[in-house]
Amino acid sequence: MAVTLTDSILKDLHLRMVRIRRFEETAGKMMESGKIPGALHLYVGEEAVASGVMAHLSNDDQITSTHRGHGHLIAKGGEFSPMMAELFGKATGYCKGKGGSMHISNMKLGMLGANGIVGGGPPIAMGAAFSNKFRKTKNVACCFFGDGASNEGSFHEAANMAGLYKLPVIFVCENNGYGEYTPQRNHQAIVDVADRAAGYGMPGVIVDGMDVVAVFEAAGEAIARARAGEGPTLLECKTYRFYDHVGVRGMGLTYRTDDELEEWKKKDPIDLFEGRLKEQGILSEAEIQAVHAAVAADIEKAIAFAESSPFPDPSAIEQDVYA
Amino acid sequence: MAVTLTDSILKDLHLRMVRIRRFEETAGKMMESGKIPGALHLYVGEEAVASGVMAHLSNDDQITSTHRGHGHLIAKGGEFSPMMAELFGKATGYCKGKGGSMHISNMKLGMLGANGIVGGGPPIAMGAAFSNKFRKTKNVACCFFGDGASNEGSFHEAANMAGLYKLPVIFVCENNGYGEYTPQRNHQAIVDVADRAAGYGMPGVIVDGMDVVAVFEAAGEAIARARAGEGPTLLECKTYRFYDHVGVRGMGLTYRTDDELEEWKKKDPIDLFEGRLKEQGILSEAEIQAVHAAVAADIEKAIAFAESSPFPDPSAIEQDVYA
Amino acid sequence: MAEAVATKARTLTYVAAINEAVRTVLKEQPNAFAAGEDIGGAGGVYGYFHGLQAEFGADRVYDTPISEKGIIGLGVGAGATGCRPILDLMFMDFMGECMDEIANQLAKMRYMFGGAANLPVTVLTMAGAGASLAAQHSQSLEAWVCHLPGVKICMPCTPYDAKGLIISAARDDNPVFVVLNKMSLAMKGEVPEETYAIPLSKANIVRPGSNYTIVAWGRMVHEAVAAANKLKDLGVDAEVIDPRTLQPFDTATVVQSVKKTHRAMIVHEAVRFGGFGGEIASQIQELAFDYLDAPIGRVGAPFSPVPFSPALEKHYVPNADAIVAGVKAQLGI
Amino acid sequence: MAEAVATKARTLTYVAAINEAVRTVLKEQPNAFAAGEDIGGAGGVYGYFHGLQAEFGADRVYDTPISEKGIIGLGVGAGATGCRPILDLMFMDFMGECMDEIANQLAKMRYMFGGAANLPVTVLTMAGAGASLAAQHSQSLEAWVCHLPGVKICMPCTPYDAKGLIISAARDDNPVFVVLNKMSLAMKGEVPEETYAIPLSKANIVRPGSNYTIVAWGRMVHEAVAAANKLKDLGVDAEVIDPRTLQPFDTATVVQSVKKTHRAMIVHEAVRFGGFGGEIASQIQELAFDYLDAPIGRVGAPFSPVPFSPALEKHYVPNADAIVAGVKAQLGI
Ligand SMILES: Cc1ncc(C[n+]2csc(CCOP(=O)(O)OP(=O)(O)O)c2C)c(N)n1
Ligand SMILES: Cc1ncc(C[n+]2csc(CCOP(=O)(O)OP(=O)(O)O)c2C)c(N)n1
Ligand SMILES: [Mg+2]
Ligand SMILES: [Mg+2]
Repeated sequence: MAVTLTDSILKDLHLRMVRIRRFEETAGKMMESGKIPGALHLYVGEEAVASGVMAHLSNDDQITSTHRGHGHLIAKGGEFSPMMAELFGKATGYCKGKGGSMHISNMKLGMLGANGIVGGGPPIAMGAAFSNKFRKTKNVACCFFGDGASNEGSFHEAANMAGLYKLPVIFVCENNGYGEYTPQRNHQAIVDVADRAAGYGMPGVIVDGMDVVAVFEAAGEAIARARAGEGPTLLECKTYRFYDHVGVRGMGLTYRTDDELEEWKKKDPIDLFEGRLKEQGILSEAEIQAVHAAVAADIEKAIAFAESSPFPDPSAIEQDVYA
Repeated sequence: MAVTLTDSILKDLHLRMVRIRRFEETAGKMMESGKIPGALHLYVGEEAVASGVMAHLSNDDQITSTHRGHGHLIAKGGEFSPMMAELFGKATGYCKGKGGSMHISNMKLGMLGANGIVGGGPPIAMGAAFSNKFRKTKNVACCFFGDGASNEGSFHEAANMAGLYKLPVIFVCENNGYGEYTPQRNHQAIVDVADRAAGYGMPGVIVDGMDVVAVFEAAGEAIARARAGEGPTLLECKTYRFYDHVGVRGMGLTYRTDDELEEWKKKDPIDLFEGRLKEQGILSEAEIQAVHAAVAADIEKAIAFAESSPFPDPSAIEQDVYA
Repeated sequence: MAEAVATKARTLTYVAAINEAVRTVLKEQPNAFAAGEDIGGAGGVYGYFHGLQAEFGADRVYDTPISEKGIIGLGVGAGATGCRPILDLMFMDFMGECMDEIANQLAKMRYMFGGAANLPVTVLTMAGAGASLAAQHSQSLEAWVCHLPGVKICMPCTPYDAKGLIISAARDDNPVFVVLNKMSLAMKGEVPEETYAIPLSKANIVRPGSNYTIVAWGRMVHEAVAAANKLKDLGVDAEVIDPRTLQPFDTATVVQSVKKTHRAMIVHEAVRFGGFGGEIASQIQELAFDYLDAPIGRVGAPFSPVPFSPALEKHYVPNADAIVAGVKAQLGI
Repeated sequence: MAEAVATKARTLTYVAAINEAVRTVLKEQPNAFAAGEDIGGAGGVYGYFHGLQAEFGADRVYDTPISEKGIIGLGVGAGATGCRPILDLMFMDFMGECMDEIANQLAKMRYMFGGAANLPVTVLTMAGAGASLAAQHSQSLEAWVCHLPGVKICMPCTPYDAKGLIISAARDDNPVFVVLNKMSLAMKGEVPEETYAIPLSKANIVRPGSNYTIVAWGRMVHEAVAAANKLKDLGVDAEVIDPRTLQPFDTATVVQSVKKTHRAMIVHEAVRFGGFGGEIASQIQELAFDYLDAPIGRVGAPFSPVPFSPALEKHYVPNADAIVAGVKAQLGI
């Protein structure tokens, strides 16, 4: 199952990551300037995971996401304007302003929602995979979840059922070493979440989550297995978040050291990948800058769109509760 | 950690098993004759597990049990009279008739209850073990649960926390191959529940659950580890229930074959162990019969006690809700 | 959605009616499937899925692991992506194991997504005390569900209602709880052979009456009718209303009745304190205040878990006598 | 258990009062410990455990994994065996993850065991909307808990009440839920330095009044007082009663008030339909029927999940204006 890494794939991976990074940096600023209410969990630092996985998926493949969900939606094809509008709480947002950051979603893109409940995603992804198998499609569902979420009972039940029914689902663990402010060693006695895979009769694979190509390749294999009817995989991506658990600067807690952060920043998935693209002559520095500029321009438009969009009318409150 | 298998230990193991078997056979008859209301889940066939584990425990060590809990309570020192009275729904029962078979318990014996919720026990046992460590006792908690229960999220969360805090708890999986009428292959993609241990950073041990000495030895090691502060163990005992999931004759379902049942009956833990005791000259056939007779006499007394005991007064309904 | 005329009625048990309803749904909806613990090979612990796996195949009727979060989650994920899951939760008490999937996912997904998701998920579950199954297998927890925007809930009390309400539930594009009563499983009643749907919005006036209104649901409907028959001699001609569906609740029918009768009693098997009866009583006094000749009474279970012993349980569960006593106390007769 | 006289009162925030209460309990009860997600190193996501791990050590204040079933189960097992756990459930919405441990184990163990087990377990959790945290982090689910025999529940609305109620909860030998409001965290108020306990059984008459009764709890108490002040001009002199504890509920104080005022409104932040307000309204009309001059009103949230957008949320959460409007509608003024 060796997908050839064509230039267009590599450029696509790059674009997905840049789109996430730029959107998140901007969202952080918008939050700090008071434009975005509520809680904002930024994906910066983890872009390679969403991008490497999503490059294999079509709109008919589903994903479930987490509280840290913008990156997943962007990588799945989410457009900036309705996303930014949603974060602003505007009527033009993907969820008409009813969901916000923690529930951002788009059913047409197969994005079954960010989720405010840690561990909320796995059972839903398992159910979507069940549906794919039941409806005899070749689609897969990918379930993103954190190291912290791997301690929720919901993950266990979903993984067991996925293994039992050999469902086309990939459990993508974004192990960034922390659940909120609690380091992994204080929330589980294991180092590799992938060690749990054997207990569900599925392969557990560990990959460098800062290396988008590594993620792309490992995800490709797992997804091909799933599409071929061979069942689920637990894919653990070792990664790191560059901003705080919530917001940008967080609560000023000392749960991790500056040194640790700096070490991980040296592995910035975008910097590393851009270095490689240049080295291999796939993109020049100027071309890379052009990508960034184009994305930045898109984001400007999205901000303008969100700013100028109306807030939902109070009459919307009791709408959309029932079909 | 080699405990010497003295004659008195062997006789003790035998007595525990016989007490369980006789009590359960009688309870089954009482149910069939309409004396015991509600649902009765018999432990017959699995006696070696409770007996082998409990022989290591004092009243200050705790256990949590399952819906199939009489065997655990008997092995933990439960007396027949208040047990039978409880099953009859009498005021003299261990729970004053409020719990019945599915909630039979005795706090003084460290028996924290049968549990009507599959997977109800593991978090409670983990909590009791936490308490032992917090209160700096050397006590352990043993958590009995089925193969079916190992698919509940509660097991996962409890096991993870036990591994994390290195709690003195043994997760004793009574793998009898079925959750109700569903064979293990239809409820999980693994053969050995012990495969889940690695995911919690604890050892997983598999033992022949029909061999009381094997259970005794394996449990002894795990318990010694726990008492020494080295943390939890997942101990999987391969066993089988001789009667139906609920009641004696069950619903006449064909979810398992007579052949399978007969094969397992050849491994009857009491027959096997009695053969061995005789072979080794520890108990003669006459002595064994005397044990059975004494236990049978005890049970007769318990039935008389239960029969002659009063039902609780309706005024008891709203008592015992709050301390 | 009008109720069918019962041209080909036969007598069926409640269990058989449930079974027929699920069979009907599996036949008429190719994307419907059933999933739950022991419902496939065994046909369910109380047999209401009997024969369905054999008839429709193991890819329409699934045995699941003992994983209630997984079961409801399966329904959410499959329901949002084109399937019409029928989930079995066995005992209503097990909602505790999956309240997150019920309350935070199933009930809210559509709303959180701005209306973009449909969740055509039916959940069957059994409530009720009376079988000596003790505190964890006997609860009536409809109050938890009624308070939850995004789901509907109905509680069929006869074989006829069971078939008609399950079919409606399964055709509805929203999550619907169908709460069955375990003491009614052997109950017999007329059930048309035809497919029919009972609307999830209309109360059923089970027994018309002129000067008293009893609102009761689930198994309590029968106790209420028995109470009404006993009350006749005391000059109380009670109208018994079964709301059938608690959410949406047919307030109009109840209020109209009370405006006629001037006195009312709400009866449920659930614990009285904090039960759904409070909502109904509250609505009635709000909407028919000037018509009331006496305070609205409520009959429900005492404030304790369900006791195991039959000697206690029989006094715990409300019955016709308790209703009669309640009415007498309320009216001072 | 009488309330202490506030001799050494200082001004504290609600967060600081919670913190002081937990500190007090950890000092006075050697077998008490605190456990919850991120409460140790980080002091809790809203800081009310700040400094406690440093002060008492990591063997008194525990960070747990993200495992709500595990956390409550830990409390059940430890509570039944000699410890006095103080558990943090962070957001009340997460009850969904552990309703089994709450409803089927914690609440029922004592009863099922015939009274042989004590469960001195305190659960702190945050409810309330208003912070744009959307549908899964904003709920007020006290109705689930009130309907559950075996647990107590209180909802402190000031720093003073927070300290006194938490101390009572932790001294109680029963499971007690202390439901905090996330919008009140920065609220300031007088709090005595001394240890004091507010009994878990007495309502607090927050504002005396003569011709109208408003029963409100949690953050709504403040909205009710604001409403009462506005209503003054309309000739409505409202008595505002904060039950403080919902289970046990101080019916006597409420009924006595209504017998004096003849009119009442129940206000809660939770969804109105199926909320605990129904229980109170129902009790009042039952016990003070002949004293009522108007139907008892209820103000609560609309029947939908909590929307994210501030533009919607501000109309979703009941406030003083909504209470005034409700009163005016009810009285036709
Ligand atoms: C059921 C539940 N418990 C707790 C929380 C609070 N919470 C939000 S994010 C988070 C940490 C999640 O950690 P992890 O799964 O590793 O994801 P990460 O934030 O690291 O991406 C916690 C505890 C929640 N939202 N839901
Ligand atoms: C939460 C919950 N789900 C389902 C049930 C119904 N139930 C009772 S026993 C049982 C099977 C348990 O299987 P296992 O754990 O293997 O124990 P065994 O009966 O084989 O001893 C089931 C599904 C229950 N009591 N609780
Ligand atoms: Mg993490
Ligand atoms: Mg089993």
